[in-house]
Amino acid sequence: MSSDLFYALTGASLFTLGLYALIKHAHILRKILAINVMGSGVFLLLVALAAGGQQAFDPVPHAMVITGIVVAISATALALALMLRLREASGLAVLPDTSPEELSEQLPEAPSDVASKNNGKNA
Amino acid sequence: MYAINWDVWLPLCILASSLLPGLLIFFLPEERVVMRTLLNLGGASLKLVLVGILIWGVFNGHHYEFRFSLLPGLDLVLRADALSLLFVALSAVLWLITTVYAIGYLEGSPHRSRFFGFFSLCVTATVGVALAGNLMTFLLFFEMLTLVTYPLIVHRGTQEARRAGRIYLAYTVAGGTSLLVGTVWLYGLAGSLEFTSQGFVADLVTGHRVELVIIFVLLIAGVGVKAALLPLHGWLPQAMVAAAPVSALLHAVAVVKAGAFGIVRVVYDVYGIDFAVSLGVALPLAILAAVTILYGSVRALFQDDLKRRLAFSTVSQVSYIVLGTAIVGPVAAVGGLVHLVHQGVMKITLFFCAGNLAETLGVHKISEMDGVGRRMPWTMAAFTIGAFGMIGAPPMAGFISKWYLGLGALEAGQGWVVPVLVGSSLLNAAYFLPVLYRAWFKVPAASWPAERSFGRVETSLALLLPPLITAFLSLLLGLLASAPFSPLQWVRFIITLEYVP
Amino acid sequence: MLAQSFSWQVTVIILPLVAALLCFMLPKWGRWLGLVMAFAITGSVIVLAYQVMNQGALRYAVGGWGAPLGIDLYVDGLSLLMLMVVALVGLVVSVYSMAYFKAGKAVHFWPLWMLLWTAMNALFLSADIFNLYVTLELLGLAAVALVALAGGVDALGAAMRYLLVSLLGSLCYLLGVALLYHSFGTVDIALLAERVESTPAVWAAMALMTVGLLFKTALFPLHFWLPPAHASAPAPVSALLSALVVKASFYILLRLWLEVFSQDSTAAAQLLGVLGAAAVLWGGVQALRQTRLKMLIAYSTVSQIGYLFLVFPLASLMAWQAGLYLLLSHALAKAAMFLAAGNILCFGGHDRIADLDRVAQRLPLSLTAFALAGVSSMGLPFSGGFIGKWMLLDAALQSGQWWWVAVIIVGGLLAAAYIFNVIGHSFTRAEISHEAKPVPAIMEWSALVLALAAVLMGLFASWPLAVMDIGAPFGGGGS
Amino acid sequence: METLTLLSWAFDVTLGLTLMWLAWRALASEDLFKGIVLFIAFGLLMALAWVRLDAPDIALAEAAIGAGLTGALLLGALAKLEAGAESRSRRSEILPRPADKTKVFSGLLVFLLLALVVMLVYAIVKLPPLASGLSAQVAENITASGVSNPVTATLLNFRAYDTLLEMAVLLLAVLGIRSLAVVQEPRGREPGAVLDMLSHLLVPLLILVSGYLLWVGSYAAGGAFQAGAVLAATGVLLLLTGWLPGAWFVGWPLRFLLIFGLAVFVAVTLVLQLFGASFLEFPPSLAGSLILLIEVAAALSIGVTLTALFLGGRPQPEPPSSGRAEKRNTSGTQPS
Repeated sequence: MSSDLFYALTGASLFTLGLYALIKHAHILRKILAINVMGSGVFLLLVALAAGGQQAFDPVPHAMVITGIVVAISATALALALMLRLREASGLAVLPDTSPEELSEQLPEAPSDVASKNNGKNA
Repeated sequence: MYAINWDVWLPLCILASSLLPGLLIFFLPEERVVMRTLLNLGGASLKLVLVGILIWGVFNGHHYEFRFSLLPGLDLVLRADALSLLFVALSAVLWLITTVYAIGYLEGSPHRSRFFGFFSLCVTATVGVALAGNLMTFLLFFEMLTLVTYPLIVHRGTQEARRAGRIYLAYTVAGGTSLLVGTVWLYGLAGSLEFTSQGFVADLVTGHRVELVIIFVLLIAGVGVKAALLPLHGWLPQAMVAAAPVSALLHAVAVVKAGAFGIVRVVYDVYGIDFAVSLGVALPLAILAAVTILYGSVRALFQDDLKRRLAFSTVSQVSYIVLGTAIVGPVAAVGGLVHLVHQGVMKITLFFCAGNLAETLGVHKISEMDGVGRRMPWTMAAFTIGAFGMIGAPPMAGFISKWYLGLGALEAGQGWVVPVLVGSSLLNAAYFLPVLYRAWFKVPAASWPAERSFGRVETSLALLLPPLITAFLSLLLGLLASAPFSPLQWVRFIITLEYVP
Repeated sequence: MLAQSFSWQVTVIILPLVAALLCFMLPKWGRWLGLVMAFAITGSVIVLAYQVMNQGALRYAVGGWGAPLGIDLYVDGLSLLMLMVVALVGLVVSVYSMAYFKAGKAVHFWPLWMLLWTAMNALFLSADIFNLYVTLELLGLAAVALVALAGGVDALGAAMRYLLVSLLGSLCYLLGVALLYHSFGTVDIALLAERVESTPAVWAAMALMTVGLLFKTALFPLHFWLPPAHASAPAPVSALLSALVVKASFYILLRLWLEVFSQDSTAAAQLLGVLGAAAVLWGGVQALRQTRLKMLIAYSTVSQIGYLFLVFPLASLMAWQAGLYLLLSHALAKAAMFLAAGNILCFGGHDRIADLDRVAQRLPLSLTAFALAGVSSMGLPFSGGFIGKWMLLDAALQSGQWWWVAVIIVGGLLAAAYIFNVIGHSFTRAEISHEAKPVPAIMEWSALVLALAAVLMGLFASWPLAVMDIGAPFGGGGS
Repeated sequence: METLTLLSWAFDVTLGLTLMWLAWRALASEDLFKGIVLFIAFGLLMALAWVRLDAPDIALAEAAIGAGLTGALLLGALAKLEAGAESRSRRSEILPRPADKTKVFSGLLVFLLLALVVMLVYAIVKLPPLASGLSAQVAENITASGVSNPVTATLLNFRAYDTLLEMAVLLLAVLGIRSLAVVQEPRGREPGAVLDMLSHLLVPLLILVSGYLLWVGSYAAGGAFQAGAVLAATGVLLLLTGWLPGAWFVGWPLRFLLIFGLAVFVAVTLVLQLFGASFLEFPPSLAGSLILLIEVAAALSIGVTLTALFLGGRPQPEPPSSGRAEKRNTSGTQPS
């Protein structure tokens, strides 16, 4: 087994590991970390497989990965801002765990968003 | 004056003569009564004139057909053939009369623009059903009819009205689905859906007999919902909570008639009567119709609510049309088909009268009708004519239908139909005569539930004239049945097309 | 020379991008700029359509390199129709948003919406699976930011979930891209279609990309994020998301299945069909159970998306066309429904179905829009939904897979039940209990225009069907 | 196969396993702060892996963006989370509730993920050995691209369209963040003397490094993104030392800087199109200078954008209350 292949397999494992954490952990910050780990796994796989050949290195996957890294930080930044805003509004940095069907009935303990709480009272 | 393209555009114009006024009326403010009335009556009259031209043109050998490609290989076809003319003429005439009645009936009530808008759309859909030149077009307008009738039924917005609307939808949407599946399936087998006299299925499909039987059942179930065939009739008595003009429309002009007309189309122009017989589906249909006839009559006997009784009467009467269609034989077919017209005219009279009673005196129940004939003699006279027609007393229109039906059944060797007819007539008498007795011979109660005064006339003219006209028409239809251009003669002509190869 | 290099495909992508920059740079003028640009974009889509209809499918090599080194733009009937429906819905929603968003939110809405539009146009034109990944991310982030614009706890939570799901989907997709690239040395769809063979890597790529895109398309059971996100977003955003954004990922899926994964994937196709059927039924039942109008519409989307996947096991030309037709009419109808629901919400301050409070009389145009759009969703005539359903039924019966017919029928009945449940509640005699806020006429008409477009699709089907044939996008996937 | 010395083999294996271990610990650690620090370490080791994979461009980008700036973003967010936690209930932040999934679900999940790993491994191992990729085409066209670094050539010429859209993604993130939050007042935190001094020293140096990376990108590892990232690091450092953009800056000048890179990119291609080039086609004679022009603008914008991402909201010169009140009002029309 070449080391490149080994890196590719590492990438695949990182992807799966991140996926597991994404599903298992409730805290959004951890989910965001998990997404980033998954991303790193994909990038690793993308480049490691390209290096597999004997020929001159293939720059296209490299460019793709740089693009991917920039996209990843954009997404991470947006996710973090959203998380902070959600925390500010609901007091919790977890996803509303209620099933979507009960969305309208949820928020028993969310204290802070005045507007939506008032709305709920009108109902 | 007849440029060629009139042969193309006339059917569309007939459709537009109610569609456009209907759409315009939606946007009229509530208080523009004159404008609305003008649009309503203008559209109705124009449609009548156009239908007149259409009939005249067909007699002069014009072939009216409008085609518009919906899908590759599938057109929207509006065509004036003999059968469609019958139905178009019926709805055009009755629509005008019903419009007059509705204007009088709804005077001063809220949301009239909405009501009349849908009213016009309803007739548009009916005319579309009548003029449909293939099963696809038929299906389109048939479904449209379902949709535009719903707001009319729930118009009052009461709890009962909405419940009736829900039940109506449950039945008709399910029926529409069945019709849709049958149509698609048939299209897949036959590759065409064009109505032809004597049917297209036999020519285009070889084999597939089991499928064809299933499709037949699907199609008949689909249209049978609106025709209130036995297990599918449940919505009709519920829908009587709607206003009287709507009931008239449902029972006589549009919905029920469209269903019955659909059965005729399916049996004659889709399958062809001979092929239907060879598939073995005609006799079960006839038996189903016979059962419906008796069942409706029996149920009608036990209703105290006048409109409910009339509704069950419709369940029974419409199946005469089905019965006539399903009995193999031209004479019975004449009887069935002519009943399409006769039943319409008679039943609309009865509903108008019931509406008058409710509107003028607040009388809804038969038990409240004691002596009502003295208070409203004209209305009850019209009612009486309609009732006798329904019973089938000669020389009323209803008699003609039943006579031909019986004769045809005997001719086709289906003697079992005659007792059904006789029994049904007896039942008809049993549920109409007591009403008449009460109305004419009993002493009126001290006061009516909710009386309104209209001066010297018994009720407002807009309410009184329509039943008188339709009552007169139903007399005329019976008396002049053998005159040229009478519906009877027309139906005979249609039947020769369907039966003679 | 100039005429040759100038391409309307590029214009269609660059115009909304420039619009986004301008709207961001000049926030005071953002609304008007946005509106003017919306018209301009729609205009250029029309010109592009004219060009494509005359010249057939067009391929454009960005930078002049050409695949596999460069990125190609490709427009055929399929992508053209998607562009056109985006333009139509986008234009109307832009007009609606003029009245809907007041100054504070408008500053953020317009640049985000223009970037969303950029993403969709770029996505429908791209012929390169890695480029598609970038457009997908652009699309997803823009959509999330737009949902979060509503600001409430529900909206923020829904946006957060949506973002995570969207990223997960993108990464799955990207992993598939990596496998395909290393199998065949290209990311161009057409070249992949030529070179593709059945290898474990292709199978893995198919599974990963399909699952990733299904997350974004919200096919049952991956739909969990959709109802809260679509229901809690501002009305124009709900319309855009439900009508267009979920369709974008479906489009990629369709392309991939038609071109790259078309060979021997019947079992997978059956699985997609089964999931689609489950979505139709589950979405319908859930919609029926909702007490809020916007949640109902969102679940209706879940259900309608299911129909699109019934096409995969049928895989005949007619079935693909039916699916696309359903997609287009659903886009129009669903946008109309959400806009109408937005009007009702603005008007009464709530969207509880049980007390719609005589909106039939008080907001007749919006209710009409809802009802007409509903007719299309039910698949009753005259509407695009009917045509699509007809073709789908036809295709199902012809393929002999009659069990899909049952699904389609039950789905239609469920749709009728939940739509008429709403309409029935608007016909009450209840006393008016709420002080209502007047709704600008332009908002009512916007909803109605889209609903009428959905109805017109039921009358003029030949034209879209003819456009679908340009470049024969479904030719390869035929039976 | 090249001569694979046992040493390098061992190094790779150790690196790979460490990466997995770090990722695992980062995701599983009880303490979020620890998790983030481990994640940053993970990012740095990733950079090392990129070097091992002959990808110095990515290594730079990873170190600067993937580990550095992402880490700064994460730590900044965590700080805000914890600042908020003092005033509110603490329970959910410190010890995240385990997602209440049943055992069956967990078992199923593990099973599915194992299946996924098996599938991926099988697919990777079975990949056709000769996957030459596009290196040949790149090499063929490199002279026409205007730069000699093939990665830069790919990013800014062959696949420049991707890069254009990617910059739109960056802008989008800023737009989204600005719509979400308002940075209200300077967090009057006095920087430590060391940090202050450090920043005085570092800022000019970093700007210099950034310029160098930009310049060198045309023929060696480096380029707009790496340069932009270093620029952003400068910005982040400034922010950390308590510097906040002046009121004059946060209006249109800031917005202009944010869109500058994209605007130049679009403008260049539009002007070229007027002269008959196709979309994003650079005439070989001009390509080098044009790419540099675009890169300069892009690096500037990327730097400002990434800094803005770290700032985490829309800087608000006016009293912030108006934005707040309006937000509430409009959200009142939404269903709760």
